[in-house]
Amino acid sequence: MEVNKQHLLGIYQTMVMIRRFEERMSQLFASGHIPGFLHLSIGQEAVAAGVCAHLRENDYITSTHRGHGHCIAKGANVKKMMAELFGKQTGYCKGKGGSMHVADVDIGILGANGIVGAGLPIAVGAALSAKSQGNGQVAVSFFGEGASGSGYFHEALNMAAVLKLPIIFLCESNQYAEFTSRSTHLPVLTVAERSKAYGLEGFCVDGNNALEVFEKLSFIIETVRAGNGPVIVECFTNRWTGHYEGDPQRYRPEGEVQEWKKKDPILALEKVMTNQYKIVNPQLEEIRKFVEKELDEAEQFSKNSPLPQGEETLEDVYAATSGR
Amino acid sequence: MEVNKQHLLGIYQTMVMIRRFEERMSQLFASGHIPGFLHLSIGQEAVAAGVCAHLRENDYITSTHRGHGHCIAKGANVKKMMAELFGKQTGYCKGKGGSMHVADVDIGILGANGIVGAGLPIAVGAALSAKSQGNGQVAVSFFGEGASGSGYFHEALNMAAVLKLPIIFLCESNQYAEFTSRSTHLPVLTVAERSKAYGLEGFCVDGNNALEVFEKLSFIIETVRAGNGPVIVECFTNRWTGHYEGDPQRYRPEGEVQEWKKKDPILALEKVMTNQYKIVNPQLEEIRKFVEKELDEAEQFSKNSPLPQGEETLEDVYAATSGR
Amino acid sequence: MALLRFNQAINAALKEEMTLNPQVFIAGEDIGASGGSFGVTKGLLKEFGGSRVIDTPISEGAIVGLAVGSAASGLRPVVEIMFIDFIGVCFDMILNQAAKMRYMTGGNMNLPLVIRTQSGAGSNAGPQHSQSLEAMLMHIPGLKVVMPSNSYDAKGLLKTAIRDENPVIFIENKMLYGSKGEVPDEEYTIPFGKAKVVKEGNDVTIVALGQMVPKALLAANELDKKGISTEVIDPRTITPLDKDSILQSVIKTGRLVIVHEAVKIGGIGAEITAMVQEEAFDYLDAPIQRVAAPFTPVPYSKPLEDYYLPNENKIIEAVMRICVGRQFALS
Amino acid sequence: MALLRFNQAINAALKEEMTLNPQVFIAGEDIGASGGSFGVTKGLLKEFGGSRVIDTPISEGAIVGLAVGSAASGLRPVVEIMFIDFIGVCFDMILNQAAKMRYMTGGNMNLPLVIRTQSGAGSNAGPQHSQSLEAMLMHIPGLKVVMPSNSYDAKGLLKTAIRDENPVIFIENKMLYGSKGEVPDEEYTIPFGKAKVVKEGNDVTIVALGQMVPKALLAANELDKKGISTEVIDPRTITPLDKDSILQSVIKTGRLVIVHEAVKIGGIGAEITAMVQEEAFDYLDAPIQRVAAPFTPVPYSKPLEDYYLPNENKIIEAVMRICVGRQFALS
Ligand SMILES: Cc1ncc(C[n+]2csc(CCOP(=O)(O)OP(=O)(O)O)c2C)c(N)n1
Ligand SMILES: Cc1ncc(C[n+]2csc(CCOP(=O)(O)OP(=O)(O)O)c2C)c(N)n1
Ligand SMILES: [Mg+2]
Ligand SMILES: [Mg+2]
Repeated sequence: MEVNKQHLLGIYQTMVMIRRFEERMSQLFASGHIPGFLHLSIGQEAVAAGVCAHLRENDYITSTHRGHGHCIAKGANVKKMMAELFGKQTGYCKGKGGSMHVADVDIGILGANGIVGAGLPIAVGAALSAKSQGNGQVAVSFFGEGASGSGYFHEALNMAAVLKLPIIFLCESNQYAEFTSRSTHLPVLTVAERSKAYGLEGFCVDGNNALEVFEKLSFIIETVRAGNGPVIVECFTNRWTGHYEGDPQRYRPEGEVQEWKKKDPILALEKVMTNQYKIVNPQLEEIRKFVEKELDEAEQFSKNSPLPQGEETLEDVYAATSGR
Repeated sequence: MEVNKQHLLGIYQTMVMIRRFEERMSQLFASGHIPGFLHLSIGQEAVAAGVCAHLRENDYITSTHRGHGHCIAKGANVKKMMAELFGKQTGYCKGKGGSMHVADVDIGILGANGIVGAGLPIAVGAALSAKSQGNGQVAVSFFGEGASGSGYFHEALNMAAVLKLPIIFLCESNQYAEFTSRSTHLPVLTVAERSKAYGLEGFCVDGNNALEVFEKLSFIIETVRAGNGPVIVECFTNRWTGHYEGDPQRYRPEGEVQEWKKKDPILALEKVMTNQYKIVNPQLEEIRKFVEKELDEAEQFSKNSPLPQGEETLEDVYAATSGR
Repeated sequence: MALLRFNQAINAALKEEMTLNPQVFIAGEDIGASGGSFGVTKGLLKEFGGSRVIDTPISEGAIVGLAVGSAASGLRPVVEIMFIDFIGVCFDMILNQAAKMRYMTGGNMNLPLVIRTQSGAGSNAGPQHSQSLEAMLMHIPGLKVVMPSNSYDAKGLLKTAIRDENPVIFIENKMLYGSKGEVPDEEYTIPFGKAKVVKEGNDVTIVALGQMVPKALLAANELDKKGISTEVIDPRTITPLDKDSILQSVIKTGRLVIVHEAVKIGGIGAEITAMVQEEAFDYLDAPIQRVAAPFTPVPYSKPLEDYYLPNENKIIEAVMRICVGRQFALS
Repeated sequence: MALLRFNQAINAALKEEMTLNPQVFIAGEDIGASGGSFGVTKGLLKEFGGSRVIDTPISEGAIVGLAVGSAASGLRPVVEIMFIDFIGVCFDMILNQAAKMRYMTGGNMNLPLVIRTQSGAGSNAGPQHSQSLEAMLMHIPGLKVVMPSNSYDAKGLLKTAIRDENPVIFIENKMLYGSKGEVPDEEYTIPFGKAKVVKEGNDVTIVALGQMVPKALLAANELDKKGISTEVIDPRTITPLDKDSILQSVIKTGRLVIVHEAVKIGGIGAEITAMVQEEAFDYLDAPIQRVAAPFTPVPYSKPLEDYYLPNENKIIEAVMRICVGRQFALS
């Protein structure tokens, strides 16, 4: 697919939305509005945005503990997302799940997940549904390079390869698994090359370059839609913040984050947009304002929403069954 | 290591012992002496014998549900093995385990295993012990090509690679996982090539050629002993009998077993021994007689041994603890 | 009416539901071409084809994952875990995904999936192929757990399971596969949470599950001869559990014996005991007894496995223990 | 005596045992360079080096496998599963390997290994990071299961665990990590299977575990003021379980309340209830009560999690329920 201005504007808006959503969450966490664990993906926005720009509403994704970006990019309602992080009744999960469990089946988001690697086999199941529809639907399973050590990774890849399912295993390689750096737990240079163990193709992408993500994925996703079976795509990037909010990041070498900040995917995209695509700054400013307004509203909505009542704990364990 | 007559005689004896042990077990199963599941490895003897010929008493192996051959080759006492299959008090496991759980820690047999793939991470643990001894000990983990679909396979390989442990992952590729043929469940041609996903080397070996197994493993095991980290070795072979005794094998194409029987690893080795190494038939006959005598004794021993008493069920759940 | 073996009854349920609803598919190891390790899925590949009868690699985690993901996206998977012992290798998918997905997304998802599995001791299959692990599953909110004891129930309950909007674990006792039972020719389903009073009686209630039901019946008939009138109840599903039927019976009899083949400590007998004494304390004339396996893995050898498994005699003993000397005169 | 936080006490036990015995090593995710997600393994990498403090990939199956294999071959591993919720991904290694290996090899093997893990609700960590799953572990013969409730016990029990010849699951309640307690400077160990009578009393026995112990104590003190004299017992290990101490207390008080934060159905309260009514039926003046979580996953939001978790008030209510109106006059 040829990239045009419209694509870029869309991707830019998604990236700014993810960045600003998470920056706000960070502040709201610090001020005690948000409890529990909060895993931010600031610095990694180009991946979610560039990949999901190709997805249709009925395509599926599975996400991870670090899933805000994926959900926003797939079209999640930021009000309901934010309210969920606040633990409010109006949140996506009615306050039952929190940050690690945002899901919206109607738009194919089959859930963030608190178990590393668990999204991969679930996405395989979604890919089976997709294939059975026969209409070119695909599934994208986001995971981190740390997850590639888990048995789930292997079983999912193997099963998807055997069944030739329409699925993209999308590794967001941010160089760390919690506090442990890639070199400590990965015996190969790339996760992409693990594709060979399944007879699949693997692709490496600069995950801080939204344009590259978009362009490469355009071709890759089309191939998968066409029924050519699974692929692995590894996007190299980095998170600017801790593994979770509150992580003092003592394990990171001095200056590392600074280096990555120089490769800020949003600034990089802005440069491309203004220099190559002659998009003028006021247009970008407009998007930023729009995002801020959306987030203001989401924050108001979240703050004003009621907390769930204690007894709601007992709801949603089982679906009512027709018993036909 | 240069192959000499002594090696060949040893390997031959092991193979005949495995073959005849299992042929007897098959008969004894048919006549109702042995209960439960019985998975035979008739046709695959060259692998266990050729690999274990290189192992020292303090090297470790983990085995599978199809483990008689591995245990015999590693030096297990056939009396105790057979008595265990009979479910007798004098068996390796006092009748508590049966065919799938033979173990002898004193000679490094860390157990057959009824859970496909479970032996691999256990062997990784043994390899860690081996490494900590610093005396060149190694661990060999036998598994089937079917097991290479399991999460355990991946986690074990990955962990061993990261920790650079002295371990040989030894795939006995017998072309079937239960009733399902290799091509149905394996998306790659060989299990050996999966080594690439861990930055390791993988080797393919003709598993019906005892000489080749012995020679190739000689070099490979030495390399692992020297501290160069794990490897995968895939030995191609086939079982002549069903997945378990009683399996009618409807899933096998007409004549397949016949073809494999033409490649009988024992006959093949006999040919090499007599033609190339000028070992005379009476010498082989002597070995066969010796084996038969050992097995006669084992059978008598097993038949004469008492069954365990019901209350023995309650023993061996916990080890006494010094509580120092 | 046809006389069907337990495995045939299950096969019939699968076939009917797959015929009725194109969303239903089955997947697992060796279930297709070869018809399953216990013949349960025989003929289905031929009838429904490879896209609805899927032979998988040996990857239980991915098998249950396949079920979760496909159920969340509109299909109705029925997957097989060949032995319940193997739930260890896919337990996260059961515990943290299938069971919780609906709840943790605030009701966003339905997961209409069935995990068929096979359990039980008695065939000298050894410690890793003979377990009964239903108590662990009963402790997991979000699951339904079914344990049929005969062909009729197996068929009717499996059809209900496949139509249920929730994850259901359907446990087939391996010792029952060969047992025959009458199964109606016309379609029927059996609701979850309704126990079956297998035999009526007045003096003692015996609750039994799976292959323990026929054993409890044998014991009950013996006891009747001794003048102790026993009622035998088969809960059929343990989640949901038909508390009312059990309580009603105990309120009538004042005595309860629970029989299961899982180890006693932490087994479902503990839960039923705790529940009954909570709700009917003042009706109890004697301590509730549990007849169950000792606290050991399942041993291989016949005399050991026989010792391990509950049987008629142990059930009779337990009943006698709470009758004789406790305001109860034998006739 | 030093005032140590729970996590520091555990750290001290690890350090002492690693110093005493070169066979002891630790392994897990993020336990080395970074000192662990909860600071429990802080400083150990520096002190003992990379061959005894091993940062692993995210592969719980292989982590427990590493423990099983290395224990079978002479080492004494102490591995970490970061959250007990994650035992799902390594459950086979616990259920079918670690727990059964000794038995199924007829005593051929000893497996002196410890799996440290962390459990419990109360920090809004959501359904997959807050569970209490000890009941499943209690149902597995071959395991020992430890649940300390304070710094002193944590240190002494972990040292015992490391010296035990059997697989031990050591469960650290996350809400206790910050709690401080006196720990002697000199070495000590605490035997398994010996409950601690945390508070003596005559009218009701309360058995509580982990973070429920301090809550039970709060409730007990309130109840004392109301004229109900409560005895509080902390079993400390659930396998082995100190039945005698519990029975002795119930024989004295005639009343029992069990408090745990796992879901009530199939929880360890069921087992303790069943055991007590089996052995002390005639001493019971009232039905045994269980104060435990409802049959739902652990919800995220504060009001929901508060509703979910047992607390002082629920304990007091349960005690009142079996006292008032049951031959018991409030002073
Ligand atoms: C099965 C399991 N093991 C461990 C954890 C704890 N944990 C949460 S995130 C994480 C690191 C994941 O690393 P990676 O896959 O690279 O994703 P990233 O956090 O870098 O986005 C770990 C170990 C978990 N949630 N689930
Ligand atoms: C976790 C698990 N899943 C399934 C099984 C059932 N099973 C036993 S052997 C086997 C096939 C194994 O195939 P392979 O690894 O190739 O070994 P082979 O039998 O050919 O020697 C299966 C599926 C099992 N024992 N454990
Ligand atoms: Mg990462
Ligand atoms: Mg095979």
